[in-house]
Amino acid sequence: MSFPKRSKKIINLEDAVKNINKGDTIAIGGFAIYQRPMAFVREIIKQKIKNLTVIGVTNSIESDILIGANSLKSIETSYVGFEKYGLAPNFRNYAEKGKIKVIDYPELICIDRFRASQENLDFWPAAGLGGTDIVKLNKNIKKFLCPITKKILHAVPAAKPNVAIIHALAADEFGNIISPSYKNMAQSLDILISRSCENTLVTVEKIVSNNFIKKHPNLIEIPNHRVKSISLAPFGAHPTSMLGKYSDDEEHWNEYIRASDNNESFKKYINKYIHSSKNNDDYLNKIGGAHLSSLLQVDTQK
Amino acid sequence: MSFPKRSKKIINLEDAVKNINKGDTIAIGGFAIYQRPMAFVREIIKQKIKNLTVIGVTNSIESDILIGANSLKSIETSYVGFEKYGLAPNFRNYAEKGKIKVIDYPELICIDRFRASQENLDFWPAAGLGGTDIVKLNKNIKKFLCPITKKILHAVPAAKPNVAIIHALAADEFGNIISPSYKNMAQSLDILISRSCENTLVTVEKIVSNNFIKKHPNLIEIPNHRVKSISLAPFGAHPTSMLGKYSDDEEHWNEYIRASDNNESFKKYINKYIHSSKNNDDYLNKIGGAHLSSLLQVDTQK
Amino acid sequence: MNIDYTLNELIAVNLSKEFKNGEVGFTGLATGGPAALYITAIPLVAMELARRTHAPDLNIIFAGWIQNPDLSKLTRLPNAEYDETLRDIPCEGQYLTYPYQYSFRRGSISFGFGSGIQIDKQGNINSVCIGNHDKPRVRMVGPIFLPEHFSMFGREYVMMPHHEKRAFTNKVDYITGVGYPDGKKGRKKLGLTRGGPELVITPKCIFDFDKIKGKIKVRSIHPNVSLKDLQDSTGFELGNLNNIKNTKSPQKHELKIIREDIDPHGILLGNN
Amino acid sequence: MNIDYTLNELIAVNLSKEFKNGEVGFTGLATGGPAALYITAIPLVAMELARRTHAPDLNIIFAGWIQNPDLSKLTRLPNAEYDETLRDIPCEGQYLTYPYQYSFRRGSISFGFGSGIQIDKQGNINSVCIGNHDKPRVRMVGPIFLPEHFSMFGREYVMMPHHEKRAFTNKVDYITGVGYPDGKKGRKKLGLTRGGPELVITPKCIFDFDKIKGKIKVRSIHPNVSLKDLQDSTGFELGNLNNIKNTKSPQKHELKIIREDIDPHGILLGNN
Repeated sequence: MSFPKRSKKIINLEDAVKNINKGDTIAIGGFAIYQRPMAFVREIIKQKIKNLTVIGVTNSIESDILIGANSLKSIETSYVGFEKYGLAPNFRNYAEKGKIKVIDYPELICIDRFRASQENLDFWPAAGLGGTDIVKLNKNIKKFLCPITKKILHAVPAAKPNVAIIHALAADEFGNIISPSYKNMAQSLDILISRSCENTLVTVEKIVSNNFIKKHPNLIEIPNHRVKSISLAPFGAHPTSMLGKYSDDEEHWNEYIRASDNNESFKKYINKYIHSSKNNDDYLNKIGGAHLSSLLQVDTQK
Repeated sequence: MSFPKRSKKIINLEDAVKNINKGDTIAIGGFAIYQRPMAFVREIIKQKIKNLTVIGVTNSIESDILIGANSLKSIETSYVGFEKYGLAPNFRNYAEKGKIKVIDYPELICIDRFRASQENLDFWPAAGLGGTDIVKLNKNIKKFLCPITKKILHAVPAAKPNVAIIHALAADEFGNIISPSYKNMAQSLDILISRSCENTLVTVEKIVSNNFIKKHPNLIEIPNHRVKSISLAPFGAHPTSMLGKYSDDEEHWNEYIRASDNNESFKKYINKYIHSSKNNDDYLNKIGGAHLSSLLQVDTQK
Repeated sequence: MNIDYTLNELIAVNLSKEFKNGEVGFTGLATGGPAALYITAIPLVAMELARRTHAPDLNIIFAGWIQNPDLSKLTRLPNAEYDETLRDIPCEGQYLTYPYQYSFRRGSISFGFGSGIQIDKQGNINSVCIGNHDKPRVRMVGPIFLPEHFSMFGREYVMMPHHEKRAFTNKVDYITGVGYPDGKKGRKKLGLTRGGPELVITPKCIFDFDKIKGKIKVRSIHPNVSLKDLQDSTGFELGNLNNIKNTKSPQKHELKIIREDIDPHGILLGNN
Repeated sequence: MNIDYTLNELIAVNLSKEFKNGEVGFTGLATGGPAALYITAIPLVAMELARRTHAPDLNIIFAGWIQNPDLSKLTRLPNAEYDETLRDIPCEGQYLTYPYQYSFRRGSISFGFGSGIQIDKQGNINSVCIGNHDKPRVRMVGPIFLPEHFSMFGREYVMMPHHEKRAFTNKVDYITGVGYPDGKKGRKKLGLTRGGPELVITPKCIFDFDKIKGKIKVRSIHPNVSLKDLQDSTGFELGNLNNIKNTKSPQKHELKIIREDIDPHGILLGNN
């Protein structure tokens, strides 16, 4: 007997990015300088989607590059910086010129905002915000009293992203995503945001068989029904790292930072790596096979 | 140079139980019929500690035996039952006679109550409770409106246990607890309640070296500073199961259920296995070496 | 042409037509023969049948944590949530942190299956007690996950293994899950913005709801059940049933899929 | 007897005496030499010294997720939170689900170490911007974890690598973490029931607070720093400093533990 076929969720990165509309509020997976869906972000820039808002936790190059490409109107986060690589140059420059709206939240509260969305709450009850300028400058945070003890709390608005974008290890063609069992913040937050939004777009290092998924069912923390599309993008987090798979590309980070020194050099950078690259494969060829190989890690930890 | 020595947290089970006082509110680890700290519970009965309140999620024999031994005054939970072994006989009998106070909460909300305690909130915001008798009969649940959208919510009180009791795989002498990386609800809830209470008393199958801990640091989800005491209790979950280590003891469950048929036979059971047992080793000898061996599992999943 | 089928097959086939492609169906795990059959086994067969007919992208969540199990690898109906049987069944995902990290509350679950000791005309369900709560005539296990089934799932199929007067009552003794008091409007007033009971399925009939009036009604009566038998087994007035249709019989190819592909050894639906 | 020691050693030894046995100390990870030295390296040495003198049960949390690392296995000061260096260092626990599942909010952390671009007389700290928020003269990284440091940790040690007028100000341009506006009473009124800055440590002095009045004050001045230098480097009035004591010099055995046991290769405190 022949049965109807399951739908495949694999689409080209180019088509995946068409799910993002001008003015959208997006959550971008990863954490700080780790495991950012950079191939996806580059394609957003290539398609010149503008007026976006990033809702984040700790942000770095994935937002800085969008800022430098004039794609962001605002960012809500606890941090924009490059950790060991210093301050985020475009973020700083645009913020100081008043060209981007920055809404500050504490780090844990940024995570809570996604937890609220995950659980279908419109707010999260936060203690410890009283007296800060975080509250004073943000009309969307409402003071309220604990309904039981009358202690002072603040209701922080849920994240409510329109679209979530994450980069993951692997997926089958139906959209079941493999997360490593040894996780850190980047993967934990990816899982969280996939549960906070009905439009989760995923890039993966590898497409694996459904049998591979069935061999590792305990690694499926993002099941197919939380995923809208899968796009293949090897080294899709470059120049950020993917712990256990590849290190961050220090050389490229420095090239980026040098390019961010002024408008002209940044335009040149964007042009070279994004607008004049046909696709992710083309980008990877520009980075170079030998150089990419040098970033690969050895990982025996599952 | 000689340095001061770290304190050890290992104490006898008998001494550990002395941390429980008459009238305490206790959280008991495990889930339904899985991985219950039964050796600890038996010692509570042996020491005749009374008037306790159990705050739980889904409860079974660990509470039913305390009820039958007249140790519980009330229980707050979503479920008391034996799953495949049917209804919980002492719970049902005492409840129908009005001899135990039962406060009903939905399963997820029971977990939320511990999350509230974990995060130092006095309440948890719950949607979906309107119209149920859960709310109607419970004066501690307060209706309130979302401070942002004015949607109807209910504030459910935090769990706030005085003491938490869990049974775990292993610990070092300083109190760092090993949780398996392949976890299910029992272990997840154990971790949660250890973070909801400053008096967490732990029994373990095995004491391991600090070097063993250092070899598996990613398995330490309950660090020493969340633990008040460690007591060795092999097969400490018997007759409940410890997935990957031993199965539940069907024969003993049935013996327990038969014994619960009337007061006299239950007293006999308690007397045989608890009051006339010197300690956990003595109990295990009564169960028998061959019988315990037959429960051991093969587990290649880490 | 008369096709031979069992009551379980009749229910499974009718249920299967309720599910849309791409939905997510949730089963918990009950124990004891009749409850397990009605809230676990029949729903699993119904969902698997939907996958093999009109809904290939339907996701099955089994025992609350196993996604899309390979049912052909079952050697018996599991009777424990966390033992080797479920840990080791081939599947597409294990929700190990279920349920507190998961987005069930966001609407991940399209529909679920639940049961209780009483259900009333408004669709309220009771799994807690008969009589006064603090000294009940009968105490049951408690609310468990039913309040969530009735408020955060997209819709609930109430599966009642016994159709008896005392179970189908004017008003339940304890409301564990809320039906339609004053209809959908009434739910909204209580803060219940989604979900609620969709069908009530029994060995004698299928009920659905007038969601505006907030009233249960017979949608179809199973073949070979008399109107008198149905009313006599029900604790509330069913009204005029003269125009009620029979529950639709399974088609030959549907039975073939169940018997040959989904449940060849009769582990789920039995061989009755 | 005159013992030779560095400024870093002076600070580390004085800090170490602040910690009680059984406490839990939290360090994040900063980058750039001076910040990393002050909020990561010096605190690690201070805590390790406390463990080896009076507080063997002190727990160290490193980079927010590594419990009790074996510091002797460090070959360099890690400059990334999630790379191989930290993943592979021998330790007693890795808080992989940090921070959202952890009970920091319940009071698990006794004390932490933080820094900012400005601190004021009330102990408020700023890590966000100088000037108007929406078009600032200088925009920094953001609040990060500082609001939590200043409200949910038991107490905070503010570590300022540069003691300059513009950093020690009458009023910070942006309050990221709250000090003592109107003292402890004022904190309570804001809903802040625990925590707050305990000491502010700089290359020139150690400040503490009059927590009733809510005012910073000099607790001790480092040897070889003049009163004039201290006042000239500080943006607010220090008052009469004539009776201020010198910061206590390290003891020989303390330096020996640091130099021989904790940091034999000068990876943490450098060889200066």
